[in-house]
Amino acid sequence: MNKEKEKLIGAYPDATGHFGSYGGRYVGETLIASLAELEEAWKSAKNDPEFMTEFRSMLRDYAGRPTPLDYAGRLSDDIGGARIYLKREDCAHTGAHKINNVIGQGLLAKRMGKKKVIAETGAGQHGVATATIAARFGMECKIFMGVEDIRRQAPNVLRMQLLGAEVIPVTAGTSTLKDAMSAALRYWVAEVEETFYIIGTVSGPHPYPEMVRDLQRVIGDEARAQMLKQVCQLPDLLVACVGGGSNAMGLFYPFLDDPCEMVGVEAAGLGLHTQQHAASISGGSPGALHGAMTYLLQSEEGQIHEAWSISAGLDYPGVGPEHALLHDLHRVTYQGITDLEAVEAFQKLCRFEGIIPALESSHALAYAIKEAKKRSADEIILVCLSGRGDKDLTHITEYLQTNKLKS
Amino acid sequence: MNKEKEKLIGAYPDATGHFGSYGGRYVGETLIASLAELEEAWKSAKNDPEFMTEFRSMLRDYAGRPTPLDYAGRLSDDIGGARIYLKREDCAHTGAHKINNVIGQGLLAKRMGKKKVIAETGAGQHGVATATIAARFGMECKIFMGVEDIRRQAPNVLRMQLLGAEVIPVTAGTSTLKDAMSAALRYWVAEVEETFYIIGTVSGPHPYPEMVRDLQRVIGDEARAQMLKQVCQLPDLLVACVGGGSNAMGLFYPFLDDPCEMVGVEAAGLGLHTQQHAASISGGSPGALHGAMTYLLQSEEGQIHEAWSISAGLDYPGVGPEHALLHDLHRVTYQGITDLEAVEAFQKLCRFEGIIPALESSHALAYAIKEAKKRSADEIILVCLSGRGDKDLTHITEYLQTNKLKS
Amino acid sequence: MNRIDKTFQKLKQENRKALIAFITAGDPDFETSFQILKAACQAGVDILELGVPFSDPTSDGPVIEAGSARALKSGMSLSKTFKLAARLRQVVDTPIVLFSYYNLLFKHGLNKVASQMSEVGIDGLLVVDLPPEEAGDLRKELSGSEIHIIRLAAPTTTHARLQMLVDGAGGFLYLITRTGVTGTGGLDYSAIEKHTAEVKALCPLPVCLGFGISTAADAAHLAPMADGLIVGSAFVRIIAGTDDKSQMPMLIAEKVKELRKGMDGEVIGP
Amino acid sequence: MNRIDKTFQKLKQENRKALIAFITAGDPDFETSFQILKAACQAGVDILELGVPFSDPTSDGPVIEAGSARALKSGMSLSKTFKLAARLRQVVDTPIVLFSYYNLLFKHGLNKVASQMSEVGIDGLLVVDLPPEEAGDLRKELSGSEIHIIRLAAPTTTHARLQMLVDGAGGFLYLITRTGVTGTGGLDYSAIEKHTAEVKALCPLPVCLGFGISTAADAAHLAPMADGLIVGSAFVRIIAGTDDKSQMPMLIAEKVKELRKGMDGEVIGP
Ligand SMILES: Cc1ncc(COP(=O)(O)O)c(C=O)c1O
Ligand SMILES: Cc1ncc(COP(=O)(O)O)c(C=O)c1O
Repeated sequence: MNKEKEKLIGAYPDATGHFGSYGGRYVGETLIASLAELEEAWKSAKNDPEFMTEFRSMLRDYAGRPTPLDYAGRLSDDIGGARIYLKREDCAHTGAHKINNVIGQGLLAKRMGKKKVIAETGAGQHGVATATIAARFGMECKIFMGVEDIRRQAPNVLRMQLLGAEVIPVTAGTSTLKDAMSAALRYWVAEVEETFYIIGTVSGPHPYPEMVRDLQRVIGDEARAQMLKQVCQLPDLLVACVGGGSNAMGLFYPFLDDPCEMVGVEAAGLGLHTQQHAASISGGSPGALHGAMTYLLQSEEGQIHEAWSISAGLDYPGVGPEHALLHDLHRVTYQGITDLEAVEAFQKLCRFEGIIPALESSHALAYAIKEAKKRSADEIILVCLSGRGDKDLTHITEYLQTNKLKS
Repeated sequence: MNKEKEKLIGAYPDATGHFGSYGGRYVGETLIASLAELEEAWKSAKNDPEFMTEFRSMLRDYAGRPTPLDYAGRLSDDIGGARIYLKREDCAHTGAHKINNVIGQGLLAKRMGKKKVIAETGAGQHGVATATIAARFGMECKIFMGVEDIRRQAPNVLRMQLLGAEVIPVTAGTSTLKDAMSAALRYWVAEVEETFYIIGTVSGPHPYPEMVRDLQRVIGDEARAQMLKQVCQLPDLLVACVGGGSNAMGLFYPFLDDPCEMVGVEAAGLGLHTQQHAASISGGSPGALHGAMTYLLQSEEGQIHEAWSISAGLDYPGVGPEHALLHDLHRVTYQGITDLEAVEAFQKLCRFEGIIPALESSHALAYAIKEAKKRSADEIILVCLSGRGDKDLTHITEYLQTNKLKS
Repeated sequence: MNRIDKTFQKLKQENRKALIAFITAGDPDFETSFQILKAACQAGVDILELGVPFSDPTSDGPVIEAGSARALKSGMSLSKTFKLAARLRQVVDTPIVLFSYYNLLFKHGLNKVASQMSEVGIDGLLVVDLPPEEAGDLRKELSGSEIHIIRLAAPTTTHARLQMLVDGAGGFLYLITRTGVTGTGGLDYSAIEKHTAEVKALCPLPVCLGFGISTAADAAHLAPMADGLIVGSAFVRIIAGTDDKSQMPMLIAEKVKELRKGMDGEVIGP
Repeated sequence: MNRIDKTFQKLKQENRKALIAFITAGDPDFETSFQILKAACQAGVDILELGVPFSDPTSDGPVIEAGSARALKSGMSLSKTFKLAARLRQVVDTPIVLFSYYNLLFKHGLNKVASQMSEVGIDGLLVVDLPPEEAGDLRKELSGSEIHIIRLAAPTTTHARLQMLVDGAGGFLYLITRTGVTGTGGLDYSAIEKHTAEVKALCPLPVCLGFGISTAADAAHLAPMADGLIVGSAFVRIIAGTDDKSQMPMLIAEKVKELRKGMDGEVIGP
């Protein structure tokens, strides 16, 4: 970190919505007007102190922010290396960081006079968050979800329904998150005048990647202040899991100009050497999907591959375009963690700290545990615990049984 | 509220652990020494600034306090009466106020050098909270739970097991919370030297009712400060559900000397005119059980009745002794809410505010909604939303189907 | 003079130890229970502890808990327990100690409890979940009567507390052999011996041992240490394990004799 | 001169409107697809839109999505689409527009795309998810060639944007009749008429209407408003609904003729 680094905060995206060669707006003509409208609305909203005050008070009074910065002392002692701190997004209302984003987009939809919202969901966390905010604001809500995910994430389907949302089963393609997103885009194209599409992560066409990052940076802003206040130093390493990449961007962004290492953890599924993973950066190549140029899991011919992960929330063959840029700039390193490693980390956090993490977050944790072993106790690793694992209970119990692991 | 009222904060229990004629220590001789030891330890701990500082930082960094004070605007508008504010204990780690108490008792167990903890649980929330803190502190943990509750609250059983606790099925009696508490007491009598019994509510022998109240009063302390800061006035009416009564005591206590009305809501099950309810004060009479003199559901002959409620956490035939006193003093009014009323309030909060409340908390909410209708918009009702309803999803879906209600 | 005191006086003279039987009233039903109790007394029980069945017997183990549930199911109550005691008093002169959880007495009314006990000829009252600190009202109600309040002491009871316990108590001291609930085994004889000796040094009343004593061998080991032994679950287990109710009184009587032999030094088991 | 331009010149002279058929390449398999495309051209299609199958066709409705999936399953790809086009060029002179999602072209390499299109005799390129703002690279690669970039305009496209769209575009303007994806029906003729008139006033290129046109009656209503009509799902639906592959070319040809009749004013349906 000796030579003068390019300042990254505020530098991307450029005026045309690009992060270097990534991002942009790869959509059919019908959506262009709406995206332009959205871009204008967001620009005006984020510069409107009243809007931002309402956003911040909803984060506090509704979502329960700030979420804690929590020292995982027993876990760190057991590892005997670097000290691990957890940014506890699992404590946020609805159980994951997803709520930050939907509060912001929900407020924006209200400001734009939209009465209907739609969203895609994989694990169901973003769907629950969107159904939540739709209920809070009295908006009609449709959630697109692959039938395979509906099966895997039954409790979240019940939650969405109790919240009054209509869950629309998607049977196309692989019946998972990517197909749900395609279905949501298709619906949006048809109903674009009345409907606000709440995308759940830092992907999609401009301005979504920027907007979602700006809404999620509260994670990193809080964590940075908490580190300085509670520990009087910045972390040496930040770790977050990367599905679309919103919790990771949210954590990383405010630290981008600090001398902190950063690792984005992708789901390596059954291993990066297999086809069963969801590591778009470590195991993919650039391409355009769902509105943005970014890294994708795809064939030589540009057909999109099905992603695989034990964790439904990481099970997506793309990644937010800003991550693609940060990868190319070597500012963030992207690493894979397998299903098994994630499950072991899940169990470890349960047993050592009394926190049941989301399977998604367990990927970040698993990497942090590995890395902590190699470092000394005066180093600090800050992990984004993006969500709680209550939604994963049945799934993980089955996994432990099938793989004959001790529960 | 004209005449000079007796100051209640700090007045009870008396030196012998009584709240008027209630409370005390109705236990076998074997436990007396341990209860005395516990009383001493608690007295010393609560006057030890270091202990209280550790308690407070765990509440913040681990449990995620303060929990929000949240204005339920859409709900209030729909009712068109008094404004309803929610104290959002559902945002606390593990999903209910129970964590406040177990952090305190867990720290005390550590201070007393106990390596094992036990607890009884009904809904599983206190069991999960205890298993959580046992994991965090590296203590061995056994949770006693009626087989009937094990069946009703399966997700919480999985959570306890993943957290490393042993869940001990209790088949005696009605196989619900009261029998779990009896079983825990029996185990404690045998293993009293090494084991700390973490009681989950403001009941049991002295010093538990006082200690749990002191640990839970953070709810009311926070809410009072938040009301004054966010709304610049105290609420006119406080409402909380009463199982054992810990969330209610926690909320009420700091307001006891304020000119606020208070209502504790008991589970009226299928109706107070039936035998199927859990309203110990509204439908019971004084007696001694599980270590304390208090109101109980019992026969003319003093045999304890089985309690009934759709909500496992309210399904207990007794109540904390301080509530018995507050009832006799007419300081708090106790009202019943039926299963059906609670379910309707549950649905209403889901649909109008995007919050899935625990069935327990839905009882408080149902009463608040009824009462808000009778009052004007310049009045404020503060409801303790004691926990989240994720644990109740399956149960409520079944209830809606069985009773042919719209979901 | 209270029958309990008389009994201990007589036993002392004979240099024998008291065999105290705990049996739940109304287990398995009123009539059989009467026969069982009568048979027990006639077979040589020195003092009878008559358990009032309670829905939530938190100080008892599974055996007595099940007995309590059987009795309740057959319709037993405190009032009927008084009836049972009255009928028993017609046929035996054995001292009777009523063994109850406090709620039953409280709900019945303490003054009624006091007068009915006297009426039916009950000699002592042991309230398992009522430490002396909470016993003021009860003491007041019983103060005019000859009825003894029997106190329990536990291995966890401090010496200081023991003094206080014994103050105002009568009859004998029920010394619990170990922490835990009734009916569970595993007795550490030498620990009990040491502890009992300490307690006896401090206690003017006869000291009787209870919890976990079930065989003649236990009886033989423990009888020399104390003034009496209390056996409960061993009897209740016989009721639970016998299908033919008419056999129960005889089987209970045999158990009494077996224990009696152990206590009187006629059997030393392994 | 580009075949598309030639076609519109000729149609204008004949006072007829262009029938543009969208058919997915390789649906249901390479050989049948060849026969279908040939039959369509011979039956009177003026311009062929050859769809490259994509795993995630987000701008298409279920009908074309399923066609795409069939083609992919049979092993179709962009390279094979070029082969198919080359073979077709041997037997027909119909202008061919390649209809693709951007990722397929990007991954194949834009310069290879440009040269192969020229080689096989493809006349136009429509990239459904590539607005002009993102099309700089593609434009550069095609700048030396005769190939037209075909642009889409939507009901949501502003007038200002329309000017920009048309700049640098060629061949014709694909005017989407309504918001939504391909293949869904429910056309509001009078709204379309008004909108098309506005667009034609601003657009120097021929304006063709597409999305949701499937019957001769639709064709009869809409043909007078524009310079041509694009029909896609109606053809693909025939492929999906026919079990005997050998029947498909004939059925497609019949559909072409039916639509042709509608456009030429020989049928006015309800
Ligand atoms: C708890 C949790 N963490 C992480 C993710 C992955 O999303 P992202 O990479 O956008 O944070 C999800 C998605 O559902 C999630 O639920
Ligand atoms: C969410 C919730 N609220 C309330 C209760 C009732 O307990 P208490 O009356 O002690 O607050 C429980 C008990 O499990 C609970 O889980």
